[in-house]
Amino acid sequence: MARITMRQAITDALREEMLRDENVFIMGQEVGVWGGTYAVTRGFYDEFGPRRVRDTPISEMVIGGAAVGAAMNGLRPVAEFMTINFAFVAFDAIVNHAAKLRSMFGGQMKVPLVFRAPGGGGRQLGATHSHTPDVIFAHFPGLKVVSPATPYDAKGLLKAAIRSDDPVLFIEHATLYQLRGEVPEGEYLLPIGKADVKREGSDVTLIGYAQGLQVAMEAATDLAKEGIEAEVVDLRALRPLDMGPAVASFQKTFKAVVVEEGHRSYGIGAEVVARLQEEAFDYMDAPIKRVAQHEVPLPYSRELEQAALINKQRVIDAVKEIL
Amino acid sequence: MARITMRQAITDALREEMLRDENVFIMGQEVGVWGGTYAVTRGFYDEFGPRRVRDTPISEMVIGGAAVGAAMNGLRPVAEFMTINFAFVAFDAIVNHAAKLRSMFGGQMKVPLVFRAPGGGGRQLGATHSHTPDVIFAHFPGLKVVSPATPYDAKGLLKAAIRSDDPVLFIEHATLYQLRGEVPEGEYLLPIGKADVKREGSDVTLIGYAQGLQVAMEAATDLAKEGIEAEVVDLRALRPLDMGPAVASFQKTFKAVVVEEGHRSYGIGAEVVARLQEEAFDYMDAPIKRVAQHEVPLPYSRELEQAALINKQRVIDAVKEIL
Amino acid sequence: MEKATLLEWYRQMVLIRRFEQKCAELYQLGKIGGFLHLYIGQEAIAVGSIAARRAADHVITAYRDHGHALAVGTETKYIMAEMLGKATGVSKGKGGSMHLADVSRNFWGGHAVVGAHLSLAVGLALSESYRGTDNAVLCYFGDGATNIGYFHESLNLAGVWQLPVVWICENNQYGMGTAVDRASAVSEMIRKAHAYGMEGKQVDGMNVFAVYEATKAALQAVRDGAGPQFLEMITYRFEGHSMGDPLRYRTKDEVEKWRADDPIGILERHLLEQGIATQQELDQVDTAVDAELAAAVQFAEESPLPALEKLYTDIYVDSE
Amino acid sequence: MEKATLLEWYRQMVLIRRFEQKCAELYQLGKIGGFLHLYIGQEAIAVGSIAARRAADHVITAYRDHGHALAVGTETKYIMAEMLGKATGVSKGKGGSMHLADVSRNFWGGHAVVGAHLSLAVGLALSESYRGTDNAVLCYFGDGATNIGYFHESLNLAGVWQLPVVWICENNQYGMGTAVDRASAVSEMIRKAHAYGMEGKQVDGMNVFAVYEATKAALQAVRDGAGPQFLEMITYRFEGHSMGDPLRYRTKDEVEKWRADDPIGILERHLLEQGIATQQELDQVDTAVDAELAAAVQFAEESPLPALEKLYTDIYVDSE
Ligand SMILES: Cc1ncc(C[n+]2csc(CCOP(=O)(O)OP(=O)(O)O)c2C)c(N)n1
Ligand SMILES: Cc1ncc(C[n+]2csc(CCOP(=O)(O)OP(=O)(O)O)c2C)c(N)n1
Ligand SMILES: [Mg+2]
Ligand SMILES: [Mg+2]
Repeated sequence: MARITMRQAITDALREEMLRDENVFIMGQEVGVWGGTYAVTRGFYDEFGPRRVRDTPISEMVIGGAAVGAAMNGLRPVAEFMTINFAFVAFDAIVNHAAKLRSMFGGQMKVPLVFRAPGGGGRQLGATHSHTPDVIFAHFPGLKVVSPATPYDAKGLLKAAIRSDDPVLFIEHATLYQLRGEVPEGEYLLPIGKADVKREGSDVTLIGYAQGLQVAMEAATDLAKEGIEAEVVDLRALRPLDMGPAVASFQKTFKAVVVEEGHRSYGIGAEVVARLQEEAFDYMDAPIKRVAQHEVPLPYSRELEQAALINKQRVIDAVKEIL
Repeated sequence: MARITMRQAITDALREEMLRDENVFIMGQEVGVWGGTYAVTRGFYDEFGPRRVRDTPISEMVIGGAAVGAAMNGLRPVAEFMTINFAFVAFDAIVNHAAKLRSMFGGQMKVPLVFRAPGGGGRQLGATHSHTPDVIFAHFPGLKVVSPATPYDAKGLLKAAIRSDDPVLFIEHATLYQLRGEVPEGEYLLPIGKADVKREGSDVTLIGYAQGLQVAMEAATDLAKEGIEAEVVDLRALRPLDMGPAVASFQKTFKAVVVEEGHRSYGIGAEVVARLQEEAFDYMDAPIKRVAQHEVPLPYSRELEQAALINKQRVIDAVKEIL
Repeated sequence: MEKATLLEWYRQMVLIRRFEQKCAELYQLGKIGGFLHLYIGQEAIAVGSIAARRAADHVITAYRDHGHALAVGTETKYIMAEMLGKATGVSKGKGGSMHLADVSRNFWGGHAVVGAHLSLAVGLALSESYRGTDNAVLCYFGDGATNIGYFHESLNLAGVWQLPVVWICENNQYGMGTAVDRASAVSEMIRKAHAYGMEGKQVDGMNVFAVYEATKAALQAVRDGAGPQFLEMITYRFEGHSMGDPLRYRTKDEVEKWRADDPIGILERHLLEQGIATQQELDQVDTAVDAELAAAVQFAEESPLPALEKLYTDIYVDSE
Repeated sequence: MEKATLLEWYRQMVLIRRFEQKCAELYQLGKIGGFLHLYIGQEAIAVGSIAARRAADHVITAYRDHGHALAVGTETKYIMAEMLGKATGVSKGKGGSMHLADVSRNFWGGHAVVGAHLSLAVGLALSESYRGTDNAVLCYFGDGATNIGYFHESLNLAGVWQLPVVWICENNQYGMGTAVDRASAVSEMIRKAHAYGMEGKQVDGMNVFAVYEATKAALQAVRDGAGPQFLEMITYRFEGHSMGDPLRYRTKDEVEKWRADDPIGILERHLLEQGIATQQELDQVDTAVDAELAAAVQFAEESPLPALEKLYTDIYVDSE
C-alpha cells in the first residue's frame, strides 16, 4: 500500500469520481486556474476543462444555492468553500436549503451534493478565519457531516459522499493535509455514519475525530509508555453519529475522554457525553472528560493560539484525572 | 403588580431604554411603519421618528454588520431579525463580526448592541422558517445569548442587554408573546448569565429555558398532582451559561431532565448533561434525560409538527423513566 | 393567439383569483395555518409568462406561489390538499402554502427565505447549460427580494456563466409594508439588471398579453445564446402582504387606483370588446372554475392527515 | 500642493513599499505567520485618498491593510510588532497582518472576511449621520469583493439612507487568481455603482494626484449632502495575492507592463521633472524610511509576546 498525504487522498477521490461519473463537477473559488487554494485540485482544470471545473466569484451564497439547484436537477456538484469560515456566509443555503428541501417538498427531489470545506485553527489566521465550527452544522437534520482523520478514511468517505443521494458537508482539517497514511490501490468506499476503532486498549476510551483524533492518538502513544492502554475511537461522521464503538469501548474501560478541536461549550463532546451516560450509565466510573478549545476567539500570535488549542498533554492530563 | 404579556414587557423595555438613552435606536424590517411584524414596536415610529426607528430593506447581512459598525462608534443599536431563521443569512455578521472584533483588535473597540430575533416552531411555517437554533449561536465566545421564559425576565433582561457593553443575541420565542405574567411598575434590571429557580421541589430537577421552561412548568404542575415535586430551573441565558442553580438542585434531587425546543443532537441539553456529570458526578442516580425536538425538519401539517415538538407529556414520561 | 388559448388564460386567472379567495376563507376558519400570501392582482404574470414556456423549462418562485403552481397545471385538488396539510398534498402536507412544488411539471417551489431561490435557479440553469440543452428557467421574485445578497450573487453568476435564466421581478410596489423607494436605492428594478450586463425590460404586469410577449421574447433570447434576461413586471397586490397585515402603509385611494387595472378585468374586456368570446362563454368558465374549486376543497377536506410515522420519511434518501 | 505635502506623500509611499518588502523577508524567516498580503503597486491609493480625509473621517479596509494603517499615521513600530504577534502590536498580537486597527486614528481595521467590512462601514456612516456630524467614511475593498452579497446590501442601504460613505474600489484586476471578467458580469466596477444611484468615477490608481483629487471631491460631495460616492481606482498588485501564490493566472508580460506604471516612480518623476524636489532630497527620505523601518523591526523583535493570561482578556467588556 502506498503512503500518501491526506491532500493526495482527497485529490484522488475527486478525480476518480469525476472520471467515473460525468454528472460530477467541481465549483468554488480558485478551484480551477489556481489549482485549489490548498492545491487539492491542481491539474484538474487542464484535465477536465472549465465546464467541469468551475471557478466562481467570491459569492458563497450562490455557490451554496447553485449547488443545491444543480443537484435537484440531477447533477452531482462538489462545491468548495475555500474555508469553512466562509461557509458562514452560505449558512442559509447549507442548513436551510440543502438540508431541508427534500423533506419540505415531501420527497419530490433529492439533493445529491457535497460541500467541501477546509477548517480548523492553528495557522495564525485570527479569530474570524480559524473556526472549527463542525458542531453547528451537525446540529441540523437533513445534512450529513463527515470529517476524516486519515488519508484512508478521507478517500473512502469522500467517494461515498459524492455517491450519496443526500447533501454531505465534508470538513477537511487544513493542518491534516500533509498527514501521510496508507491507502490501497484499488477503489473502495467507506460507509458514512460508521465510527471506527483506531487503536485498541482497555484502560480508557478516547473519542475524537479529525484533528482531535490525531491528538488523541498521540496521547495514546505517550500513555502506552506509561503502561496506560487507551482505546481510541474515531467518530468519522458527526451526523449520522454512530455511537456504537464508543459505547462498546466505554463498557469495557468505564472511563472516557472526548477530544475535539472546537470550543467545549455546546461542542461535539457534549453530545458524546450525553449519549454515553444515556446508553451506558451503569458503566460510568468517573466523569467523562472533554478536551476542547478554550472559549476564546482564536488569537493571531502563535504562542497564544497554541495555548488555546488542544494538545496531547491536555488529553494525558484529563486521562490521569479520571484513572 | 400588573399582569402583562411578554410582548408588552419587551415593548416596555425597548421604550424605556430609548427614552433613557439617545444612543439607543432600533433597526430592522418592518419595525417602523408596520409597527413590528409581531407588533412589538407598534407606535414607536410615531413616537421616536424615522431617525431612531429605522425600517430596513430585506438585507440581513447589512442589518447585522451595520449594527456592529454603529456600535463600534458609540451607538447602541437594537437590530431586529424578523425571525431567527433569517439570522442565518447574517450568520457571519453575528458570530464573526459582532462576537469577534473586540478581541481580534486587542480590545480597541466595544460592540454594545442587541440583536433581537423571534424564534421557534409550532406555527406551521415549514422547515426553513421554524428553527429553534439557539445552541448554534451560544457556541461562539464573544456573544452573549439570552432567551427569556417570562414577561418579568424578558423585561429585565432586555434592558440589561441594551445596557451591556457586549453584543447580545436576544431570542424571543414567538409563541410566548401572548404569555402573561407579573411585572412590577418601576425600573429593574436582571443580570445576564444568572439562572433562576422558577419552582421549588425535591424529587427531580427540570432544566429549561424559554418555551422549554414553560413546558417544564406545565409538566411540574401535573407531576405535583401525582405527588412528584419537581424543581424547575430556568437557564435564562445560554452564554454565559450559569449552571449553579441546576447543579445545586441536582445535588438535592439526584435526577434531572433537560427540556428544550430545539433538536436533541448537539443541543442545549447535551451541554447541560455534560456539565452536570462534570460538576455533580457523585450525585448521579440515573441517566439525565433530554426532552427535545425530533430530529426532523419541521413539517407544515399541524399534527405532524406538534408530534415533532416537545410537550408536557414527554417531560412527564421522561421523569417517570428515571424516578 | 387562438381563442382557446385566450380562454384558457382567462380560466387560469379566474381560477387563481377564486382559489385565493377560498384560501382566505379557509384561513379564517383555521383550516389553513402558517402564513398565507395571496396572489390577487398579480394573476396575469404567472399565467402570461408560464404560457410562454415549454414544458421542459423550469419554474421557481417565492412563498407567494399559488398562482405559479396553478399556472404550471398542477391539479387544483392537490394544491388545496397541501394548503390543508393533508397527505395527498403536492408536498405531502409537509410544505404548506409557501412550499408548493410539482417537480413532475418542472415546478421547483415555493421558497420562503427571501431571495434564496434565486440561487437555486442559478443551479437549475447551470444543470441545463452543463448538459447542453436549450431549456431555460423562469425565476420569479418580488421587488423587496432585489435588496438581499442572494439576488446580487445569483444575477452576477448567471451573467458570468451566461446561464439560461429569465429573471422575472414582480414589482408590486411593496415588500411587506415597505415601499420600493424606502428599501431600494433605485426605483426602477431594471437599473439593477444593468449591473449584471442585462438590458432589462419593464412590462405592464396587469396585461397578460404584454407579459406573454415579453416572456416569449426573453425565452427566445436565452435560447439564442444572448445570456440571462431580466423582466420587471409592474404590478400590485390587491390584498395585504399576508393574512393579518395591518395595512398601515398604503392608502385606500392608492389601492382603488390599482384595482381599476384588474388584470382579469383587462383580459375580460379585451375578449368581449374584440368579440373573441361572449359573456356567456366567460360565465361558463367561471362556473367550471367554481365547480373545480368546490371539488378540490372537498377532496382536501376528505383527505387523510399525514400519518405520524411520516415524520421521519423523505429526509434522507440513503436511509430509505 | 505644498512641497512638504508632496514629500510626505512620497515618504509614505516609500515607507509602505519598504515595509512590505521587509514583511516578505520576515515571512520567509517564519517570523510573520498566517496570511500575508502585500500592497506593493497600490500605494498611491491609500496615501492619496487618506491624505484627503479629515482626522475625524473614518477609514476601514480589507486584509490587504498595511498601506492604510501606515497612511493613517499609526507608528510603524506598533504595526510591525503586530505583524510579529507581539504584545506591543496595535491589536496586542491578537489580530496579525490582516487585522491591524488603530481606533485612536479612526482606523477601524483590517477585515479578512471578504465584503463584511462594507457593512461595518455602513454602520460607521450611520453613526455619524445619526449624530448629525459631517464626518465621512472611506471604505476600501477589492474588485473581487464587489461580487459578494455584503457589497450589494451595503451599497444599497447606504443609498437608501443617504449615508456619508465614499466607497473606494481598488480594482487591481484580480481577486486571488480570478480576473475581473471571470468573476463579474460587468468589467467596469462603476457600472455596479449605478445600481445604487451613484454615478461613480474611474480614477488612475497609480497616480497619487488623481487619487487625492478624486477623493477630495467625493468627500466634499458627501459632506454637501449628495449621498454616498463611488470611486473605482484602476491599479495592479505587483506581487502575488499572498505569500505562496503560484501565479499561474497572469503573464510576466502583463506584470511588466503594469510595473512600468509604478506609482512611486510616477510621483518621483513628477517631483524631479517639475523641479519640486531634488534627487538628494528624495534619497534623504529613503534613508529616513530605512532607519524608521530598522528601528521598527528592532522594537518588534525585542517586544514581549502576549502573556498567556491574555487569552481571556478583551473578549467581553462586562466581565472585566
Ligand atoms: C431572508 C428573509 N428576510 C425576511 C423575510 C420576511 N419576509 C417575508 S416576505 C417579505 C417581503 C418580500 O417582499 P417582495 O420580495 O417584494 O415580495 P412580495 O411579498 O411583494 O411578493 C419579507 C420581508 C424572509 N422571508 N426572508
Ligand atoms: C467571504 C470570503 N470568501 C473568500 C475569501 C478568501 N479570499 C481572501 S482574499 C480573496 C480575493 C479578494 O479579491 P479582491 O476583493 O479583488 O481583493 P484583492 O486581494 O485583490 O486586494 C479571497 C477569495 C474570504 N476571505 N472571504
Ligand atoms: Mg413586493
Ligand atoms: Mg483584486
